[in-house]
Amino acid sequence: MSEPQADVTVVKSPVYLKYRFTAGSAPARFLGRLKEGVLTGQRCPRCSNVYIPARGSCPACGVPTEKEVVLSDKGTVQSFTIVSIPIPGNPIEPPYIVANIVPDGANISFIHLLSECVNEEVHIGQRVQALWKPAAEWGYSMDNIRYFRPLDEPDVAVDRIGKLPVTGLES
Amino acid sequence: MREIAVVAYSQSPCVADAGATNEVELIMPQLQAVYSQLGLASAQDVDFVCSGSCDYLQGAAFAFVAGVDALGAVPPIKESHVEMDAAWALYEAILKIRMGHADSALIYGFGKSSPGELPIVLSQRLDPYYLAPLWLDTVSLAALQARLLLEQGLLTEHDMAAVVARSRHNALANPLAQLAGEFSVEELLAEEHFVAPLRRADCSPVSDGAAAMVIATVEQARAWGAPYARITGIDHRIENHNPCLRDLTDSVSTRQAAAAAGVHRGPVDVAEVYAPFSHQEILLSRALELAPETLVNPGGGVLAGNLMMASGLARVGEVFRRIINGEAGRGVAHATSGPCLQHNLVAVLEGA
Amino acid sequence: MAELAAVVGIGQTRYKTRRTDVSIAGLLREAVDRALADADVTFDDIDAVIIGKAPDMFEGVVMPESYLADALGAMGKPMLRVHTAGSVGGSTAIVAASHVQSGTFKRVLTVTFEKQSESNAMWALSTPQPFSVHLNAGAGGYFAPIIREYIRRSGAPGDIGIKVAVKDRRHGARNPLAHLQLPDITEQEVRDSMMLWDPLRFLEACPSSDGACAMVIAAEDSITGSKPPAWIRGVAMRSEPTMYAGREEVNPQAGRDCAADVYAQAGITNPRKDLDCAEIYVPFSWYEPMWLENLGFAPEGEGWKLTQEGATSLDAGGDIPWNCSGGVLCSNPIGASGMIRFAEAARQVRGDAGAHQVEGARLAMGHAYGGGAQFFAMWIVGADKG
Amino acid sequence: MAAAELLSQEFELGFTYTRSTGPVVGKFLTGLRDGKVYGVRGSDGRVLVPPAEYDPVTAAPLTDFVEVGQEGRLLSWCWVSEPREAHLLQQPFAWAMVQLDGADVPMIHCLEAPSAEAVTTGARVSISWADERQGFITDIRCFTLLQGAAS
Repeated sequence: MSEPQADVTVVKSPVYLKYRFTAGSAPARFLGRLKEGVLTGQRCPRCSNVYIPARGSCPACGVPTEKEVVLSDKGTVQSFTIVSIPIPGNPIEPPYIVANIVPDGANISFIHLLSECVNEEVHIGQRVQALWKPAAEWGYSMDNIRYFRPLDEPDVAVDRIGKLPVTGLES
Repeated sequence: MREIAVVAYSQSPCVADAGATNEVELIMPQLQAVYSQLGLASAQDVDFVCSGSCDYLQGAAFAFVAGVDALGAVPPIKESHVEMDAAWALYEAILKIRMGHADSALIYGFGKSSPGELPIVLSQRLDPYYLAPLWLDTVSLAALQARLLLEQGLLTEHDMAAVVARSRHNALANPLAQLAGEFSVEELLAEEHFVAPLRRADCSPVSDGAAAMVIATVEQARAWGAPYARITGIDHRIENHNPCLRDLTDSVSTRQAAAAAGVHRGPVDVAEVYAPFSHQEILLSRALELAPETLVNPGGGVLAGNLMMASGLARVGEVFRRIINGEAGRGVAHATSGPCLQHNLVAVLEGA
Repeated sequence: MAELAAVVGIGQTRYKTRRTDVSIAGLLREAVDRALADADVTFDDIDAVIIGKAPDMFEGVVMPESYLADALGAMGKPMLRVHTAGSVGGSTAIVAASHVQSGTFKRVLTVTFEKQSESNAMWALSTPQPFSVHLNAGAGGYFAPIIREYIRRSGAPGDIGIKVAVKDRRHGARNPLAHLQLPDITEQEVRDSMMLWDPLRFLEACPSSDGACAMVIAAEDSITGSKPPAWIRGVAMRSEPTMYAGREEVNPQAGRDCAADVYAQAGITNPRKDLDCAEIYVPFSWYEPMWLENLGFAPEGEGWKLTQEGATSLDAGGDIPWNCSGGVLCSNPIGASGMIRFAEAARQVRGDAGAHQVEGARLAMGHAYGGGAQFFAMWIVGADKG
Repeated sequence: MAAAELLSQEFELGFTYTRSTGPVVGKFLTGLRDGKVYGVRGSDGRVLVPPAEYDPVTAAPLTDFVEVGQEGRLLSWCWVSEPREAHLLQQPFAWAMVQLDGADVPMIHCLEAPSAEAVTTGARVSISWADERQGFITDIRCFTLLQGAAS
């Protein structure tokens, strides 16, 4: 006779569901251009703001956005954090910088990695540019941009962040 | 209590796969449609917004958050969400109007079920210890119910096929339907069983889409000048979760909700019944005590297209349409939720 | 026009990392049974049940209110499931209240929960999806840059977050239900804890908890129980999109508008002066000074001064104690966290908050927010009908 | 503007959840592991299998456990001619509502049978235990038909 086993109090219950996800038409267009190494946004017909990545609507106005706008891969740091814990499923080693970056020509930031910099010297208003992976590795992913890195350009005043044209500081 | 009316309604076509259309892209056309029925510019022109959706349909947490991007919620709006069919969002909005915190409300529901295997996704709605780990799908559960009805002599497979034939026929006049056509009962009965005793045609299809509605106080409805239908009663009740602990040959909660909503206070010209399976339309019509002359699911019902999370709201919308078109004076809308008709909502609509 | 309603029963579980002694239903029942007993009612006295929780992926039960109907005594009654992201605990309370305030029901039960230990919070909040265009560095990764911008514009000293972390944990030590029990925590300990998302340290972030919170809300003519009712003096919700051009993320307009709405209902013109205490959703330390400004307790840019001078500390005898229960920084069963704020505000004005009672509290605020700080729910409860 | 490509990809949403059972579900699952089936007596005297944690009528907590039989009667069934990938049995099978001897309500599980024609309502069935039992509902592998014993 084996030892009497303890009562069951905890069970492992696998709940795995399979899905086939299809990107919406606006995100699909964005990703399609990203695969060509081009960052694009969409302009709201009502408020004229440019959104990246486009979701198909201007969230502020609630109207469809259809006009595609090519953006620069240069941008400005709107804010950032230095992260000391790994991202699940991402090989990057801590500490690394996650920044809210507004690309020139857009009016909204997205989150991406910032590297090739002294962590302590990163600051709001800093100019940065995308470092792309080799074109052969491009897919339908923001990972085509390995990370952003500092640009040797003057800082952007806080009240101008998110308002630069696609030509950046030169205009 | 304040008198509340449905003033605008729109529903997308029911499609098997909306493909490259995300939540926002599904919702926005329906919102634009109800705005245009009333001459509104955006959700800013109503006092409250409430939506219904389910994260698990497409497998993404917070799917409803993306829905807010369709609203134009700048400046911020009064907004809420139920993880239920949007018929319950309608219920929440009615309470908000009754308490005087709103005179009008926008309600919408959306579902993109095509990315997953819906009957299996919904198996995980069963209790997590005894039934969910068996992956008891919703079609099989309904089939167990159908056999109980059949073997107790409460209906026949012929009756079920007649429901399907009428749905397919009615859907011919419904441009939003997914399944329509002329079929004889004999043709339908000649089909093989899918999950016996159910045939595929006994089961509603899986559809992607969205629906939107605007309700308001009768005073506001008159101010907008659009035709409206008064909601003269609404109630919903839930039953035991475990289907084995319920009488599956009846729907007690539908009876309770119908009585409380005042269904029997007058003749019912039209009834929109949320019956995802043919036998359930018969069962629910009995629970609602519908008279033989009541027109049931004149647009084909959900057997012709089932927008999970929006079909309940759509039933209310369909009754509204019939009333403002002058086809009916008084109608009943029914919505269901949970395994095998666990939870049922009944609304009564009447002409202005 | 709204009918008068009051909280007449409150029940909470003990909050813990793992409640392995109960099922999901058992966890809810612990809070529900206590709320019913507190109100001196049984399920027979309840007209409707309103339940809320955050994403279903936490427990992997799709729309779990279906399964929970039996445990919540909802058979033959209306039952509604609310989900508004992190603010859900607050919005569930508001939706529950509307069942009574609309004149539709006399007495309702409301409950919110999360059993986060069934899965993993990091996973459940950001389940994988193909073609996602955003880098996902967790909730801290989302909120830390916003906090950094707050610090930049307010010029707040770097230790304000540390002070909040210590203050709320000391408060929590007065609350036997609180998850984290850290009565001896020091500023140095917080400073020395690991920097997770600069400027947020480990001890400046909320834990992940199992727990449930329930309330019984009744109409004026259906008050029960031996404790004083907490009269609901105002309710408000606001939503705005996660991202839009020019969005004020540090001081969201939805929060400001929501507060203005709820204050107007309760006749509050100066929240710091008119309110006796507040339970505010602060999952990361720096959100105390940020919300002090957003909610009008301090002028813009000066919220941190209230924290610094101890105005929000019960231990320091502050004039407007915030989160006397220990707040979200001590206990965070996500779906319930907002309702705990609402319930703790009610406990204060009922004079029933035990060791974390603010003496003589008559008017208190409960607050919850969610998503990208875009969904807000607030209520004001009072010892008086108003 | 170029027409958008259809970007479509499969993914799995899944987690192995850690479920604490509480005393009632735990009693039942412990019983299964030990080859026994427990029900619980409800407020109206009915024996409920599997045991409900809370009374289906009064919502009171239930604790009066009763061991029931491992054979029972088929109250309803349906025939799955094409099992879904998630189903436990990959050969055509029936879902069955079975009222075990000593129980007053049925329970649902799979029924293994050679064909739909072999299954009739009222048939006697028996639990077929899994080879390895761990305290999970799938410790009951399925039900099987008892020969020539329709009741």
